[in-house]
Amino acid sequence: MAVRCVRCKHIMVPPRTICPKCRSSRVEWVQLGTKGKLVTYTVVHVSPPQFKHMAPYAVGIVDMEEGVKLPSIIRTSRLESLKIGMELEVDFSPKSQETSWPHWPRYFFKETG
Amino acid sequence: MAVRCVRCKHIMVPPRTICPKCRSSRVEWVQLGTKGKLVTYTVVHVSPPQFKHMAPYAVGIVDMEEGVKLPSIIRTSRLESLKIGMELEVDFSPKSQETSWPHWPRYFFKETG
Amino acid sequence: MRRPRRVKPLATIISAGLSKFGRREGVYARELFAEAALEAFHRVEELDPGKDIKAAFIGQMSEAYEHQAHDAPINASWAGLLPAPATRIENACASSGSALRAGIMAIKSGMYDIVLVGGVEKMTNQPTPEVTGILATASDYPFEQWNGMTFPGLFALMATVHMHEYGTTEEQMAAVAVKNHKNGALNPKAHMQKEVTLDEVMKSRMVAWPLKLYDCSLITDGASCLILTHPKLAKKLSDNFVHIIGSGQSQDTFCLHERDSLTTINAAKQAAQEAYKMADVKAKDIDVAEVHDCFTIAEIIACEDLGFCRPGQGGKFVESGASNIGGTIPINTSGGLKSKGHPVGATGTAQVHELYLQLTGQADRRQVADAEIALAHNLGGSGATGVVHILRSA
Amino acid sequence: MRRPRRVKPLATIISAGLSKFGRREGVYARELFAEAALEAFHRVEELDPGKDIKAAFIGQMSEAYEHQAHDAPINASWAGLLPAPATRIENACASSGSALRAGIMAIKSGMYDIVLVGGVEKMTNQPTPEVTGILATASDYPFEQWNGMTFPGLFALMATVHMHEYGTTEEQMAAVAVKNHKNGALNPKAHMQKEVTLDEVMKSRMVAWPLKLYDCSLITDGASCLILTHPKLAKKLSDNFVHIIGSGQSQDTFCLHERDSLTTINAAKQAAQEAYKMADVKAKDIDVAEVHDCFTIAEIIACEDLGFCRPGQGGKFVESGASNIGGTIPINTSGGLKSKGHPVGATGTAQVHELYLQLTGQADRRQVADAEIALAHNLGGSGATGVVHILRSA
Ligand SMILES: [Zn+2]
Ligand SMILES: [Zn+2]
Repeated sequence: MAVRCVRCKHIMVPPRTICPKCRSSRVEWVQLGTKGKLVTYTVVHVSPPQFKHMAPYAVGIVDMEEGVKLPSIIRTSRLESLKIGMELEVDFSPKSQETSWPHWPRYFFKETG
Repeated sequence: MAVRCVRCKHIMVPPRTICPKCRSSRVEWVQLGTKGKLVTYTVVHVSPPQFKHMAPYAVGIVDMEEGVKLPSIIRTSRLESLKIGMELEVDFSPKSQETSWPHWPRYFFKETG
Repeated sequence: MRRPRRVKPLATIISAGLSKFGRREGVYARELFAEAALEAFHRVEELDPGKDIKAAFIGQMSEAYEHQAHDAPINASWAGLLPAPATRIENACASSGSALRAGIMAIKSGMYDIVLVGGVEKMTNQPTPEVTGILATASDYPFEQWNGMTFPGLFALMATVHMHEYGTTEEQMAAVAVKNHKNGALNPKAHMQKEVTLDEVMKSRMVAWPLKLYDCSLITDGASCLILTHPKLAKKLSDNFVHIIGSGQSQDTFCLHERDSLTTINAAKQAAQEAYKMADVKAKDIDVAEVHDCFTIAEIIACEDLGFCRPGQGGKFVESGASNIGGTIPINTSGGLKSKGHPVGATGTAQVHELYLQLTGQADRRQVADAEIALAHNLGGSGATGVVHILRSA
Repeated sequence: MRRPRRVKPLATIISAGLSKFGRREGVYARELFAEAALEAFHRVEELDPGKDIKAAFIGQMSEAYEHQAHDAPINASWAGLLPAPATRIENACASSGSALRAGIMAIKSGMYDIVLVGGVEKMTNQPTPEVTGILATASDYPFEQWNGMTFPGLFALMATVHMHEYGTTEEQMAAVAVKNHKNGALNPKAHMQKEVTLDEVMKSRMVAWPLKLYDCSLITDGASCLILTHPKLAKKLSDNFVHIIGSGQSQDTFCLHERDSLTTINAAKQAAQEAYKMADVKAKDIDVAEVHDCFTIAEIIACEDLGFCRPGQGGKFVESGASNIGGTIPINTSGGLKSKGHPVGATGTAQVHELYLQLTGQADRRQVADAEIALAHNLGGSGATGVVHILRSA
């Protein structure tokens, strides 16, 4: 899901072949944990056609325990309960059937507990 | 269907607002005739999705009596009879039902007679 | 006030043109571009554009609106330029900001002595969801588009943090809209020449919380252009010219989640530092500015990044009236992207068009008194690209 | 042989990189670009790319392949360049030819001392009819696309007249394919490293009469890049550098039907005249050339436009073997667009990459003996844009 620079240990999401911090091209795959904190969020009301069936939906940026951040859709039935700093966990369960989007590991976040 | 520069009489297809020959911005609409000669042609076998139902089809450039040239689909049942210099006439009859293409006067050419 | 040292200009703008901005139904991008170019040509009667203009650099964001790539030669030839080479420059919403830089380099390199730079976008022939999708192509496909992020969404992510960290309010963002619509109402070329009240902004429908419809710039058709030359040649060709004395462009990470801070746009801050240094001026020397208010929060952040106010104070700054026409540093006198409109590829040089009018005393009811030094701030995407130009009256 | 006067270089190429060309499944454009950039970086160990490279200009034709506009900052940051500003240049198939010119102007203007130029296209994730449609966006929408014209179709319209006026034969066109596939078979980076026979070309399926499948360049994924600097700095940074001594770009009418002649591509002819004049060389001084063989007829016309043979004689020229490796002027030693492949945005700088190898003696089994002066010929669309560069060994 992420790669780490062998030289300077910088973690990169999206994964890339040259480290933007130290320009090394030696990188290795790392597995991230499942928990993180919400850094920021919004609720999208006007969406592109592909996401129209979900609107309004929440998206945000999640700070993972490894210090790397991930953009994500936040699955919640209570949009008004979203708060900066709240704890979230990864949710891999497929609920929609996008087909024309890239072959990338699909993930979401949801409230913990 | 075409515009003519008021200053230098240059005829422009596509119609435009500044004459590329004398840079005048005074232009007027002109009606072209219906007949012309084939300048060049090809028969398209591999087409974009919108034209797939027509392939193979002929396209060419037609030199009109006014000295202006037009690109066009050439409607003919005998693709092998196409020849540089052959006489063609305009054919406005709608035979297909493109909808997503621009609102432009739609024309074709066909063999005279 | 300290008089800045008069540095040698990078290039000189001898004319500027702008199409009418708005919903221009039945008009192609190329026709909009010709409209802007014709206006620019009429300001410099001594010029024979088709002969004298030696190259063109034209910003345009998307091939999708008109199913047309390779548009620069079309736009240029529609403006009567042939065989002058035309090149399309694309950096999303900073396309024509970058095109202006290409033009400056063309002049400064000595390879050409007169060039046209500009930009165009014809957006309204697509419905809003499709436009939202086309604009989203300027954000990262696998990570941002795929996670349902839209452009209002990306800027909303910044707004949420700005509110949380600095106490910026939705009313302060709305104040940007109110100010810019007030300015736009004075601009006959603006898309929406209509004032709005704070209440109307606050009650407009939600697009991406906390951004509402009136926090967002308009989907607009339009074109803009500038004619550049050497400072020496300028005097011979025009009575109304302004000098470009600073130009900066910088880049930040493409995705928001890769950035250390979401309350500043580093690419723009660095571009400004570069431009200020080149021009040898400071923020307080700027008399008038056009900043990239694609969303109201973006103008608030821009005022901080450019040094017009301290970090976090952008909301209070606009509320104070300092950026009104008549304030200490009038911002977006044209109406900005908010009210003049945001035909993506045209925006960068449209901003400079307004500043050209201001510095040559041709801004009519929007005129800022005694404006001598002006700044244009243009963003690409969610701030991966930042372009800043500084102009000086002749 | 007359020794051309050694003019002052416009800029100097200190390194070049090329990704493997081909069907690169599961690889994004940005990864292809990083692959090309890494190769270029490895040639100049003294350079710290992220620190020393001050700007990037990257050609890319279409946002449609990967639903991604504003790609230059992505590609550049994937290559480790940040905060160096990156700008996308789009002139259809001449995108990176124009990007190279932007880089030259950046260096010559003194605004930057080291820049990266390049191009990339990731095409094979779309099926052929869709690619045909995407490529067609580089032709005129209301007049050419709407009339069912495709790119093979547009070049076929030229071929038909060339055959009619000069007696050019389908076999002569096929000879271009045979030669270029023979060269491509010697290039480990080429998409199709396979020789073809005249008979195979002649019997391949019709695409747009008289052009058959083997008359057409390949749909390919790939990236290319060059590192440019001032001639003076070059010596300090690299042992293998070549000078750019001529650069021309010109424009013709966008649509074919507006042109006076269909047997010549005026934009390329004018660009060549400009470049020849700047470089103070003539056609007969060229030792090796890469020309834009998007279709076999295009190479025939290019040889005439560049003055390698007389108008109408391009068919006989290739048949004579003059343009083989070992002939009087080897053309498309890389395999050309025909066999190396044509990832649209990457093509212009990929041509120059091959010439960089030739002029620095690194072209391996394709090496042209004693090559000192080289020419790259790059077309945009059906010839609305023509870009020509002339290089000289150091
Ligand atoms: Zn590292
Ligand atoms: Zn005229």
